[in-house]
Amino acid sequence: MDPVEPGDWVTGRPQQLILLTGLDPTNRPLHNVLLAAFYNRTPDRPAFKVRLIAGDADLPQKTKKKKTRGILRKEWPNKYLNHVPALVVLFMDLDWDHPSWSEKLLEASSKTESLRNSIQHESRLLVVLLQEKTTSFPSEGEEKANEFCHHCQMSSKQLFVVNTAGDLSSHVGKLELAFHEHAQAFYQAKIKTIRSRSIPNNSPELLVRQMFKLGFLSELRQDTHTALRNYKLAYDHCQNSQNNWEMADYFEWRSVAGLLNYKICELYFLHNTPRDAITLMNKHMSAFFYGEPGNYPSAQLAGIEYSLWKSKQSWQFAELFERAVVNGLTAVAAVNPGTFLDYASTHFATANRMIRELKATSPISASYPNPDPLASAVDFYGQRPWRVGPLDTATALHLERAAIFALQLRLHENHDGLMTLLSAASMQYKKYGCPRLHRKIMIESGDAQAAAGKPEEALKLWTHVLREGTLPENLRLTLLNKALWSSYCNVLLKETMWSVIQLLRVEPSGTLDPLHQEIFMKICDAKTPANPFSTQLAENQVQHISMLWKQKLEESQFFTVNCSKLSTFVQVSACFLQTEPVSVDMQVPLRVTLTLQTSFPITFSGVRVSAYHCESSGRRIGTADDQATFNVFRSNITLQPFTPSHFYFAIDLKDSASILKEGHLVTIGRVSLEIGDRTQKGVFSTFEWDGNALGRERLNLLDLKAYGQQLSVRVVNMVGTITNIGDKNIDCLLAEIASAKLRLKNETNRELSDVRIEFKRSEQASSSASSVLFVDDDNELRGELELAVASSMKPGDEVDRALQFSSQLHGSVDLLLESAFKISGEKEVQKGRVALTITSEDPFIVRSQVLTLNGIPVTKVLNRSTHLLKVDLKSNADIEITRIDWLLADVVQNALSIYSENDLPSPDVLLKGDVVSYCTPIDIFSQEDSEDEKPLGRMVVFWRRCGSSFSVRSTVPLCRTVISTCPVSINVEVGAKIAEMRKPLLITYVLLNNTLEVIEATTSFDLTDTFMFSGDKLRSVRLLPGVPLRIEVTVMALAAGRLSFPRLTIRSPSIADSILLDALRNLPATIFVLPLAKEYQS
Amino acid sequence: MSLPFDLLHMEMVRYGKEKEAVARADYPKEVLEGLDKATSSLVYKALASRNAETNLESIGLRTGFLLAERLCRDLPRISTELEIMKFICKEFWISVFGKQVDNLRTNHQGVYVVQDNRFPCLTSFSDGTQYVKDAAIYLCFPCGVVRGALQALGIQALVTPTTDQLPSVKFHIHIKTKLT
Amino acid sequence: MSKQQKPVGVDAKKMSSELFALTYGSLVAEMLKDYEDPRQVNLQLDKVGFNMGIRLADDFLSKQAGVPKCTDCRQMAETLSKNVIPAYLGVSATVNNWESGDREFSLQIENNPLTEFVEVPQDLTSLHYSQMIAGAIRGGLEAVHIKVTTTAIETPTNTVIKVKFIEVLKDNLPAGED
Amino acid sequence: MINPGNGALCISIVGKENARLWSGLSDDASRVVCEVELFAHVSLDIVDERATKATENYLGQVYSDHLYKCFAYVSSTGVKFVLVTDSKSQGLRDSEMRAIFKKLHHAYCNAISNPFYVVGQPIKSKHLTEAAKQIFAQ
Repeated sequence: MDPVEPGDWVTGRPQQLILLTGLDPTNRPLHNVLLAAFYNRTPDRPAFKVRLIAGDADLPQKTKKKKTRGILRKEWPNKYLNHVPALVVLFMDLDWDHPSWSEKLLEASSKTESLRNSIQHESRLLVVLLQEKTTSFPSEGEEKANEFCHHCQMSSKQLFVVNTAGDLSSHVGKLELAFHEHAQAFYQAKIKTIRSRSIPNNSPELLVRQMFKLGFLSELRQDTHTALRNYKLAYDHCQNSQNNWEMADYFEWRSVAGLLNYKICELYFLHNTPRDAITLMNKHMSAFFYGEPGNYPSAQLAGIEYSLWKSKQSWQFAELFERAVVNGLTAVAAVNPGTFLDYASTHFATANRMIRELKATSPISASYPNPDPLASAVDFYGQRPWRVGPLDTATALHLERAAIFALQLRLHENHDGLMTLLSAASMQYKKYGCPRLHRKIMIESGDAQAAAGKPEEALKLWTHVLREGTLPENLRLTLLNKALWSSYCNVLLKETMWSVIQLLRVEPSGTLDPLHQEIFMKICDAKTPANPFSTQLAENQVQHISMLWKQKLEESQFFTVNCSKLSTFVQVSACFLQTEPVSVDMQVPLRVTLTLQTSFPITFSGVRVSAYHCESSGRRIGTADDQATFNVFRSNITLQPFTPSHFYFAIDLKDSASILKEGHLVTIGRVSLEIGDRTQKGVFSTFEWDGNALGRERLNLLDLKAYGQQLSVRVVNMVGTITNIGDKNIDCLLAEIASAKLRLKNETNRELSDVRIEFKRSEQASSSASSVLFVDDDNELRGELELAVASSMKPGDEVDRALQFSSQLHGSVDLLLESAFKISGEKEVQKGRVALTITSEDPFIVRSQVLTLNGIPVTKVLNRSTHLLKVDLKSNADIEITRIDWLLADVVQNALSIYSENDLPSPDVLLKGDVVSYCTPIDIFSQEDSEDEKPLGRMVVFWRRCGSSFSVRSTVPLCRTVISTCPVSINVEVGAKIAEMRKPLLITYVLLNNTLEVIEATTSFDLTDTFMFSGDKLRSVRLLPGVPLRIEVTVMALAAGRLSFPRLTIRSPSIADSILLDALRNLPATIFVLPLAKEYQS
Repeated sequence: MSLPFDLLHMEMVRYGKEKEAVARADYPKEVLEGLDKATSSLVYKALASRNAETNLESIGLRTGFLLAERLCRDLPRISTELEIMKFICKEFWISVFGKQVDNLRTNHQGVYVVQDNRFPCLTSFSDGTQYVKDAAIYLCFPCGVVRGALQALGIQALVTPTTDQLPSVKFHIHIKTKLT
Repeated sequence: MSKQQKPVGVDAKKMSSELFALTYGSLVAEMLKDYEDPRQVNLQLDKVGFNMGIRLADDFLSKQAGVPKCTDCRQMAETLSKNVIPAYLGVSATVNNWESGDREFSLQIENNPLTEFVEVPQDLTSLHYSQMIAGAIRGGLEAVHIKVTTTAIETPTNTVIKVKFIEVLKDNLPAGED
Repeated sequence: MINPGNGALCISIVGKENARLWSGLSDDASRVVCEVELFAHVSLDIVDERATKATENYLGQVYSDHLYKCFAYVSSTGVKFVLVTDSKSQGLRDSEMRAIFKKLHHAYCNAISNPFYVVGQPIKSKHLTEAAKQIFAQ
């Protein structure tokens, strides 16, 4: 009935059997050592199994086997493993020069003789002589050996001589190799004889048997490849003969096929070709797992037998597989030992089911038959105990019937067996990271437990799987129904509810099973629900169960279902309605959204929201999980199908202001719906959703609506802050004292005291912010600021405060002012931020240039000569200029400075866009005569905005100019203060040679008719370095008014005309001549 | 991008802005029941927090997600982060913005900078720095699109645009998590 | 980046129409999130369409100089179905259901690209998904001083735009959206 | 149950984080709904293992037992498509399978493009139902 155990022999590799005799370990230490050497086998040495026997008596005798039909004798492999030796080795202590040599010879021959006679199965006989001394002449040994062999009628190949004086282990090694050779020969011979046996009309049984024997002997020959080949042949024979099997023999054939398959797979793994093993196993399954179970001894029994066999097959393979893995094979999720354990358990479960059915359908009243038809031992694999030995049909039939009874009586569902298989499988799946497969096993385990009559266990498993979620829908529902069934039938109130509220969930389009609704409603108002499963139960069971329910519901029941990981009849989400941090004295509003996911309205006795307070890390503060810091509750709510209803609550932090610290989080930890009345008798059920569930409800991966997901808010001690609702962007002129009108509002809901505004350079985001200076209360400019704003402000109060500052940098600057204040009645100072942007521009644009004395702009000025400096200021706003100072460079001497060092007589008022010009004559005097640009210095402008009292001192740079060298500088002196008409006027031209060489030059006058002239018109002069040369001429103006000044020209071979021309340009262009003075003489 | 699309985009921006304006008005009154002044002002803020930017970005997010799914349907498998970024810069960019990006740089620590010197969504503005501020909102939708595409390919990323000279844009992609 | 201009397996033309359809879809979805009431969404879509229409009209007139000035509704319908809609929607439309003396007609848009992927759920039957097109037509016509009312109705097979002629506007300026 | 045609029994689409997106069953599967679904479900274990090393979206046959075979396809966006066929039907060639999955992926894209679909939630779409119907009919 149960699948056949192959026997111990299959475990472990087959080893060659060698019998030793003639050794006496107890009295002869030498022998003992020798024996020990043989006994301790190491893998590197030939695969022997050595056994010591006393003498021929212990040699196995041929046994007469009864002639019965069958494929493989169970005992056959043992025959070669434990009984029939490949070799029998006789040990003798015999030196060549033994004093009584001839007696010894006789003794030896008799021993060998008797052994030879009692040896069956052509086992080989070997003799080993143990000698103490070596002979000096090998030839002598030769001789003696021959003599010995001759006496004992054996070939010299069978004789070995070991010198016990020498190194024993090396001898043993040699011996073993020799033994091995002989043993191989022995098995080879066996194989030959077996192969040579002719098989009458190729009966498959015999063929298979032969192939198996060949295979096994090859294994003994340590020739696993040949073995594999033979086993395969045998297996193929089984498979091919499949169709001609007689039903009575199915079991036997399958047993053999199974055994062969096992051996083959084992060898595949041994040869490290696991793929072949797995393919073969799959082939094996498809070849042998889908046949007809047959109907012997009876249809049901055959079926059960078959499933058990399949299960066994898979399990055995799993064993091999796992062994291979232990030896270093790597398996994968798709194929691993678990896969086959899984199969095994499936078939095993089927068998259990069949047994259950069999027991249910045809219960046996008869007592166990006697004599036991299953008692007798069987010779063959898969042989039926009741078919051992030749029987006449009548007895056979009778026995058979008895056997069927016996079997059925013996049969029982083996739940433990199934559970072991399942747990083994699940461990494997865990190991290879297959969560879903693992879940599958858990479901099956659940079924097994249920079958074993342990509904609680089953439920545990099922509910666990269901919690994992992501099960295919139909599967999920079936599982839920199972859970409902099992919890209902076992009157488990909470579990029933657990299953039913999930089953209640339907699509808006879907249809609700009225049954589930009925159970739910009934339980809610503590009435016994009619048994939904009455069809599947016997009448008395139905009554019994509903009776139990009645009892249960009579006393009041409290239970809580945690719905967090389930998709149930209500969809719950919750969130705080704000993102900002909150202060301990505030109420935090939150919203709970409940959507009924079933098609009938439900009224709950209340919805409760529990919030916890956690450290900033999110770790809960406080001990017990159910100790919520805040609880808000609303009673009697009714939900309509599939319509979200929002409930708004406010958590008042004041309630536990004492424990809330800065930085804590307040987190919505649980929403629970209640049905029933805690105080009344009856059923009071609570359905809970914990934090993650509440957040998780949003399944739209692409939803950005951040605030909707806020499950916790951060607590800060800050109670609102102070904001500036006045000027935020101010334009000003560079360096002026501008003022910003701040209007500070108390946005907090508390009375504030000691409100100040501070500016700290260290706090600033923009580096340029430090370029702003502030006017403090004592009119001092300061880099940092601290301003008292108000001694106290009530909530909503507004205070104006002008902030005077001056920006030293043009462009716009962002300032971060800090507001500091105390909440009245509290020590520590609160801080807030007030942002301010300042954009400043220059008060005026400066343009400056150099002119000749005649007022002609020049790009380059002549060294050692006088010019005019002209500065234009174009104002950018309405300003007054109160004073200017010249700060001229040292190349310039300020010929005369007009209003130096004191204010303008009256300030120059400029409207936006006006231009004012200031001039001053300058003498250029540069030591080095380089042609590069020189700065002319700076100008200081004192100005103020019209109407403002603060005046600002701005320093502006003046232009740069090229100073060209001037070899000859020419100046003129006019003899009289006033030039009068028709009065002689002495004009002296002073020429100064600025170089170090003598300059030859000619001077000339171009005469004009406006002047009468006396002096040298044309004259050549020699200018000595540094010595001024005066050329005097006297002229008399013939007309009055502004006449062009008498012009001197000068030429010199050593100086370019252009330079001299420049020099001459400095002479006045015109001269004013008064008319005749007659009139006022008279 | 085609004219109708540009117009649609403009309209989305318009819609977003208008919505933001009215968002404050239409929050449920019962929220304020039994709340003190300070609190209700916070709620008010919270409910208004759905501003035009979020609105546009989430439109883009969905669009990008779907486009990416469609696009890589017809392309060989894309798995590594780099492959994904390449995909975004080539096939994806071309099919959404009608051109390849002009430059892709990375610090090999999950930060990528995608540069587009002539970004289609900005061509309606005159070049230069003058309108940079006004243009910002026209980058919310594209950001969403890129982010959506990344999300479709299993990358949670922060996408922020910077532009200092229209119509060129730099998208800074800061990869947060590669979900599996 | 690589030289290759067209990446493998990407049909730019198809994509751009998909881009439009998907973006529009996302916009509608967003609007539904903003307003629970589909009718509100219809209004918004119509507005979007109207504004687009005004601009598209300019574009159309600037490009299609050849199109004759519309003198009656039939001509207008003709232009819409044969020129305008193909130009901007990529599919043609057929005109039918003339009513109330040629003052009302319907434009049947076969395989409207906007609705390619759309499966409107039962509870949103009052939503006119393609109302943007209707709005655009209204806006476009208003730009050329023709006042009409339009609604878009989804049938299982196609999209129908019902157009009702109101009047010819006197003032020269196209009326902006209020 | 020897099945003509491709013996396709069940198609299921699973999104990121194993969200169940869509699944369809052929009429042949009606008697074994749960078994087939369960098989499709457990096959995902192997799909996950394969997908990590995959160089192509189509993963071929990933899993089989004595009743069913499972073929799988993973989009670059991490959406898993599995197709369960009954193990005795003469299987399809990979080329045909590839075609089938392309078709499915296409249908899937259209389905999620529906503006009224909320990304990440189970899909209801005529595109997919039709595609599946055709596949089952083959």
